[in-house]
Amino acid sequence: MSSIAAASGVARPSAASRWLSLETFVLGGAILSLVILVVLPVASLVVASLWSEDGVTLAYYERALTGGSYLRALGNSLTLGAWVGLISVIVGVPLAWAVSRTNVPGKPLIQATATLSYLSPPFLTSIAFVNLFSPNAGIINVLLRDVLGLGITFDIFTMSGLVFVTALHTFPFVYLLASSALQSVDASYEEAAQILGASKIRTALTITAPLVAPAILSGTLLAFVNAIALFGSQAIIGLPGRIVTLPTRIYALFDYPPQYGLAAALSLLFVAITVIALYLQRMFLARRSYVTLGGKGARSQLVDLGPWRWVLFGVCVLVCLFAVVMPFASLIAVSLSKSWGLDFWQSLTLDNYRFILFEYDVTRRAILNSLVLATIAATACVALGAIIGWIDVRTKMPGRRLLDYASLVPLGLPGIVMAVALLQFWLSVPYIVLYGTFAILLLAYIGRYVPLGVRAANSSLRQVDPSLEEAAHILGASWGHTMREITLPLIRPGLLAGWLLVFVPVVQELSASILLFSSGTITLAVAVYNLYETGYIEPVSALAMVNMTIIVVAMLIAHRLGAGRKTVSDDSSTSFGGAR
Amino acid sequence: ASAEEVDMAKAKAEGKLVWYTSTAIGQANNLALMFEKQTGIKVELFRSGGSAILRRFMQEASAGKIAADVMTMSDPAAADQLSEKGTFVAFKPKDFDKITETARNKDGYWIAQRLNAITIYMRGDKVPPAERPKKWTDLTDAKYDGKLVMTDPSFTSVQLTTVGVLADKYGWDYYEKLNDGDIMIVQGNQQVADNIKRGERLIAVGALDVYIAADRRNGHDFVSIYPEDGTLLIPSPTGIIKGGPHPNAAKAFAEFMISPEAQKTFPETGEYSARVDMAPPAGNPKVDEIKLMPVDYEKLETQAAEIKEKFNDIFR
Amino acid sequence: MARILISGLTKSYTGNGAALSALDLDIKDNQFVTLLGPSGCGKTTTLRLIAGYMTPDAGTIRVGDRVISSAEGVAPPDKRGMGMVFQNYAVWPHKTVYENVVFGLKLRRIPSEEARRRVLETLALVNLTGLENRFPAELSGGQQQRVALARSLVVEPEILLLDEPLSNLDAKLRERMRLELKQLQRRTGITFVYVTHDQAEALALSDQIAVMHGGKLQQYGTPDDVYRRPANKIVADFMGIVNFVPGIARGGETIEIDGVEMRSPHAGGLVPGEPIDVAVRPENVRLSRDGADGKRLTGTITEKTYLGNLIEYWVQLASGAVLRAQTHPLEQFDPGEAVGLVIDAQESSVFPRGEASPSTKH
Amino acid sequence: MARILISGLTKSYTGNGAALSALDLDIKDNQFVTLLGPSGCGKTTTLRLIAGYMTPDAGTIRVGDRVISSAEGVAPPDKRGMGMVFQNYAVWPHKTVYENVVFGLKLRRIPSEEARRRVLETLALVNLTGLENRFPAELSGGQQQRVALARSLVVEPEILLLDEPLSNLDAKLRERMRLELKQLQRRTGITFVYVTHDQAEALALSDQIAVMHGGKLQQYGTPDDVYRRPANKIVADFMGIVNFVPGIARGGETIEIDGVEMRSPHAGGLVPGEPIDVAVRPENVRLSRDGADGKRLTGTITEKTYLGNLIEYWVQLASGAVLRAQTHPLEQFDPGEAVGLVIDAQESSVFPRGEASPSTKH
Ligand SMILES: Nc1ncnc2c1ncn2[C@@H]1O[C@H](COP(=O)(O)OP(=O)(O)OP(=O)(O)O)[C@@H](O)[C@H]1O
Ligand SMILES: Nc1ncnc2c1ncn2[C@@H]1O[C@H](COP(=O)(O)OP(=O)(O)OP(=O)(O)O)[C@@H](O)[C@H]1O
Ligand SMILES: [Mg+2]
Ligand SMILES: [Mg+2]
Repeated sequence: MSSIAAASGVARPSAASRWLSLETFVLGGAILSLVILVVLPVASLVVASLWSEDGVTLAYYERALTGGSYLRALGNSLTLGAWVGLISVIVGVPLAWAVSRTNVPGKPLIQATATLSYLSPPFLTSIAFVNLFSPNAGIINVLLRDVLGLGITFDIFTMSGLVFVTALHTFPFVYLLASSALQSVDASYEEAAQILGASKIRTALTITAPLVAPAILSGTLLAFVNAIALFGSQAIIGLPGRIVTLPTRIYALFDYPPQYGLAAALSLLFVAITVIALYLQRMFLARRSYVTLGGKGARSQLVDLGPWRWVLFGVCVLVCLFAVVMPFASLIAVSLSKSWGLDFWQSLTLDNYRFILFEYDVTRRAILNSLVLATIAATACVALGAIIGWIDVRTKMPGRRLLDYASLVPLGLPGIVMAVALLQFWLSVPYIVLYGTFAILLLAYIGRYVPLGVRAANSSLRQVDPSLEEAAHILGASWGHTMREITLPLIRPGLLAGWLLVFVPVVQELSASILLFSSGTITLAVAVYNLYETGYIEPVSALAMVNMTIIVVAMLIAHRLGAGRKTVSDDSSTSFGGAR
Repeated sequence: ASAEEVDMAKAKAEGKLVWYTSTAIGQANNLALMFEKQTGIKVELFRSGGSAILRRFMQEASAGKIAADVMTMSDPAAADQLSEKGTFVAFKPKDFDKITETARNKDGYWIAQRLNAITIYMRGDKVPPAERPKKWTDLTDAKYDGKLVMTDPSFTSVQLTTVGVLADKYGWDYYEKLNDGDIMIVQGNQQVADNIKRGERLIAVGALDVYIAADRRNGHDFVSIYPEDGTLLIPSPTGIIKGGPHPNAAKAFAEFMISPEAQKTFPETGEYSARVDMAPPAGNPKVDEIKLMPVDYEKLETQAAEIKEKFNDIFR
Repeated sequence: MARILISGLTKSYTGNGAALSALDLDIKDNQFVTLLGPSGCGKTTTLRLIAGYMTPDAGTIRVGDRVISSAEGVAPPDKRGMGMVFQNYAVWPHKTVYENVVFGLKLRRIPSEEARRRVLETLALVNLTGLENRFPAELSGGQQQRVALARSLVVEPEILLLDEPLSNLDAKLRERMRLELKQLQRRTGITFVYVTHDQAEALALSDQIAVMHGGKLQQYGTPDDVYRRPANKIVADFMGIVNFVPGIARGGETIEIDGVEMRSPHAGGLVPGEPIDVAVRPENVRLSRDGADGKRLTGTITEKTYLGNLIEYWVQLASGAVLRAQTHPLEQFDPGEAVGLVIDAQESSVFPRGEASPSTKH
Repeated sequence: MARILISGLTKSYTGNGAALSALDLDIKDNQFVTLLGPSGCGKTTTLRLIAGYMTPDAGTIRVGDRVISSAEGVAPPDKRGMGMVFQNYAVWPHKTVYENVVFGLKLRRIPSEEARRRVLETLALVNLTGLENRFPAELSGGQQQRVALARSLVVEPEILLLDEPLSNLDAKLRERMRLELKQLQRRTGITFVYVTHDQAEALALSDQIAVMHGGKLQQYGTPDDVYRRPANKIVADFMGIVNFVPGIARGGETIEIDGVEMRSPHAGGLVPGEPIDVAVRPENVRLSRDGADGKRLTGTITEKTYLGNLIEYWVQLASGAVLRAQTHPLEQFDPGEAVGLVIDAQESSVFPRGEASPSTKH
């Protein structure tokens, strides 16, 4: 810029004002937030992994990489992640396609299925599936064996069982991101393939799905990393199946006396996996363009599936049955029984609901806290995600790739690690007293879940033709104005999906909350955990049901507020949270 | 012994105290309310899992920002270690001498709040009396193959104690045999109870008895065996944090904790009181009728990591 | 075989009036038919209906003797054996140029060697050799359009629907492409349904032209018909520049303009004395420096525009009416000059004054 | 004030050769300048550089005496006070027609009453009255393009960049729009930089035309210059149809074609006997039924195309060279007929044979 300023007096003020502009401020702010939220805590982790009482050491890494049990855990984690990623795609993409681009019946049901499966806390669904499929006493197994006399027994305590349960929780990542992306695909791309003779399925596979590859890959990446990091189901299903995974190893290291250095080293191994996965994704997307929302008013058109829509609908119902009906039915049954395991009909009771709603005095405060925290955190993650994503996709700013990597790292960290890193960091910062306030919880939540916001925004932005923004700039719209009027509305479906993706886990976040809450800031997850930890599975189930009801209601409201006018003009466009 | 006096005036002036605890949430609430009613001092409660409590406390301590006044945890080994480090205030309140000797620090750095009985419990309806094990060593019998369940010491500190003691006594061989018998490993006591309740497994190999107490009252046919070769009664230590913001209220609360009013609530919920003069939970044997297994907490404390690793090696 | 018979085709988009009403078209096998009409008149809608992307509200589309579209149902696009170039190109952004073009061949299981050859040939045809490995985002607008064209040409479908396929190409290239399309059609016997906004293109390429306006077919005929014998004022107006010169019918084939009588074969059937509009194309006005002689109108040049291969003049007649005339650049007049005009009435159409004037709204 | 001075402007996209090399252009205030050239020659690239969407690799762009773009940095588009119509329209799919157009006025804080008036006026100008509340997806291609045009016109910027803004409109409407644009420019003094692929449009509208080819400027001059005095064969070839007729320089202003000598003012400086190409436009060939007389070439009509207001013939000369000629429809010849030809050598350009022929690749 300097030579321009030198060349003319007129350019100088504009250069200066640009430097002070909203754009610089917001972009700078976002980068700074990312540094504070992610980079510093992770840096402290790196320090911890290299620092022992006797100074700098590589001993932790040595142990992590040579200890047979850790390598086995790593292997198991990768296997788990790979299968879950694959299954998430196989389930998520067709469902997303069906809802966004076809005339499949029962769209609200599919929406609800995906949302609810994401919503159900993984550790509770794991328990539910153990109830259903544990080899000796699992309800379904008993039914198959003792009632129907079939010689089939499912064993949930296996890698397949673990993959199955985890995938039910993670396929919504793919589903939600893909379906929001699919909404902005101009129908003429598909029509062009059809007229060349490609059948509907072929078109879907070779044109539509690849067109939303950024979203599918982002979803898969999230599913993969999340599957690896998900502690609850790995502890409940993996341990009895003797399947050790990295998170279970890492959690164990935090038990007294904590082996923080080793845990940090193992966690960074985790980060490395995440980074490699993101690297692969970026490689694949490189150079190709996925602009599906161009400057010529995109139309979306529903594919008429004919009788096949009933087949697809059948598949959806099946997914719904496994992902929602069975675990929820089992949870509801538990929540209504006096003591699970007794004769069900005789011990039917509403006591558990009475207890958690009226006697367990933290419930109401916890619910309120969690909703407020989740709303703020989800909004912040999405906002931050939009900016970080924008920097990556739209600018040539040096280091923007690093930003993208940095914003994915927290996802790969087991919650407890992230929480401890945060805690250590914020406790050591002088003058800023965040401890015990909502602020520290928010920092933890935003830090942990900002990857979800970034991935959602990033994949949405790739679908939007930059000339739509350029057209606003040339009319004199500032950066901020263009963002507000053009960019953000255009990627709204993706942002809404991102919001949902963040909101849900924040409500259920436990591993950081449990270290950071105070009596005033107790959260729902902590309240549930306290009940569960002390042996009350029945009220826990009741609380989980209440919890889910509230989240669903909160989301419906948020969706109403967030879903403004339709983006792509077509009565067929849909987005999550219910049918239009 | 001469009991230390609590300065109630100062305690009341402090007005409140902060209690980190792993006590069951209902119970903890109950105790806090009782204390407030009695003294007017408010108890701010942090209830969480034993190791979460510890982790949190240690983070704060290392940053020099101590928020807790009183801490109740479930790991005597850790409590001993912290005592050595000078974390706790030595305090011998009234009735200190009424506490079971193994359940208190001799210098008064910590006092047990309650005793956790580790039993072999089982489904009375599925395991006929003749089949029921009597000792730890019975469990390696082939007839129990596929019927046993226990927790993982990596996640449960009482199990760490149990494993440490049994491995010491019978050698790791004992666990090798359990492994051959296809024992199920679960994360925590909750899942042990759950698996027994549903009948997935029939016998719990050393788990907290209190987890089935309520179920038993609700009508489940659960039988607890107090092994003849020694039962573990693991105290839950409560200590006063040195440097806590409400030192006097903390003492008042510590004293209250072992008072008969407070202690009698434990047998009511199926746990052993720490006091020698308190009746056992209904239907349970008295403490002095049980053959106790001695625990060397000092040794445990140094071997914790090793025990976990060894355990992992066997069961993977 | 690939004759397309459209009858009574009607379609309206929700909320708006009919985009297409009761369209009848008979597109013969191997013909090159152009849909022509102002922006928004329903050309794209017609193509989309033929391709099977939409269900008509009424009417049918037949190919051969198969009904492929009717209000009751449509055969799916992938079963129609058609090709289409989209107005917005619809080149797939995630595929390279090569991958875009080869797609249809892969579907037809053409061996990859042959497919490669055909793709490269077609790319050469549209002047894109060397850009095979670019992604569409790395191409200019016109290059993208040519990818779209190549993609539909390479599979040589029986029926090819082209929606303004050359709109972003320069005249030079457009002309070449026109020629190539015409040759391709002759060679392969493909039936072309072509949408263009360019009258000259339509005239040069088509066997038949369908002139549409406001969703209705105005005339369907050969280029010569449509240009020289427009069915109504709308067509006359749309097909190139036209002057509507006021005159009076004088009975029989005689008409009178500005006091000068002339004979027009199209004036039959008009009541003598009836006011008329004579549609005169600029090229059918001959300017000269000769003065009035009863056979000649007179006027004054008011404006002169240089069009390269032509010069256009605006001439004000004695009656005040303004006429556009075009001359060869070798004959030049200057603004202000008085000129004599001869109108070739044989080539002009005559319409009663009352007939609706072409609306300018589209 | 709004004079744009471009010097040495160079830009290449990664991996490909230069899309633009060392472009110099002086666009005066209030001028209507057209960039013309084959598809892919760098027109859009130039506009995007002027608008500030890209940083040049070298060279500068000045407006007035402010450097607004150089390799070191660019002033942001929103500070340039320009308007732009994008080749792909870039209408916002989530805004109605009205909202699209009013956007720029809102930014300028025009009171809503006035804004409304201006939007409606502009929509009327582009023939979109009544469609205010539609979304772009509910419009035809040409209608969307007009929304894009209206959006940039309504704010009356100092400099307006238009990238093929009329490519999807029919000739009729395009002509009207051209007129409106020209009038708007006269009325407001906006500097227009216009990209078109339509030579006729360029000739009719422009004050200056910049002919580009392969990223390089070939000629920059008035329409008359560019059309009648092309700087090189590329320009001659690009600006409408041209015949390159082989001939021989005979010294002085004399040239010889097929044994017939003629005088050309452009033949100075050629070595006698040097082989030349004479660039002859079809309209500068006059056909007649007269036979050879030493002043006249002779040939045979091989093909005849009807272009509406013109008829085009392909004539094979005695030497075998083929020439295109256009005549007024009133003079008709038939294929096979022998004709005499007079070439207007005054209007033809002469190039040494060796000079690079226009490549057909773009
Ligand atoms: N993003 C890009 N990456 C690589 N090459 C590009 C890119 N954009 C344009 N090009 C190339 O640069 C050259 C100039 O492109 P430009 O868009 O300026 O052409 P144009 O003159 O506008 O053509 P058209 O009339 O077809 O729109 C073309 O050859 C094109 O292939
Ligand atoms: N999805 C839609 N919803 C509502 N109206 C539409 C829709 N698509 C087109 N129209 C309207 O239908 C009419 C015909 O549109 P069509 O696209 O067929 O025009 P066209 O002849 O192709 O025009 P152009 O030359 O501008 O592309 C137009 O007036 C247009 O506004
Ligand atoms: Mg159209
Ligand atoms: Mg261009």
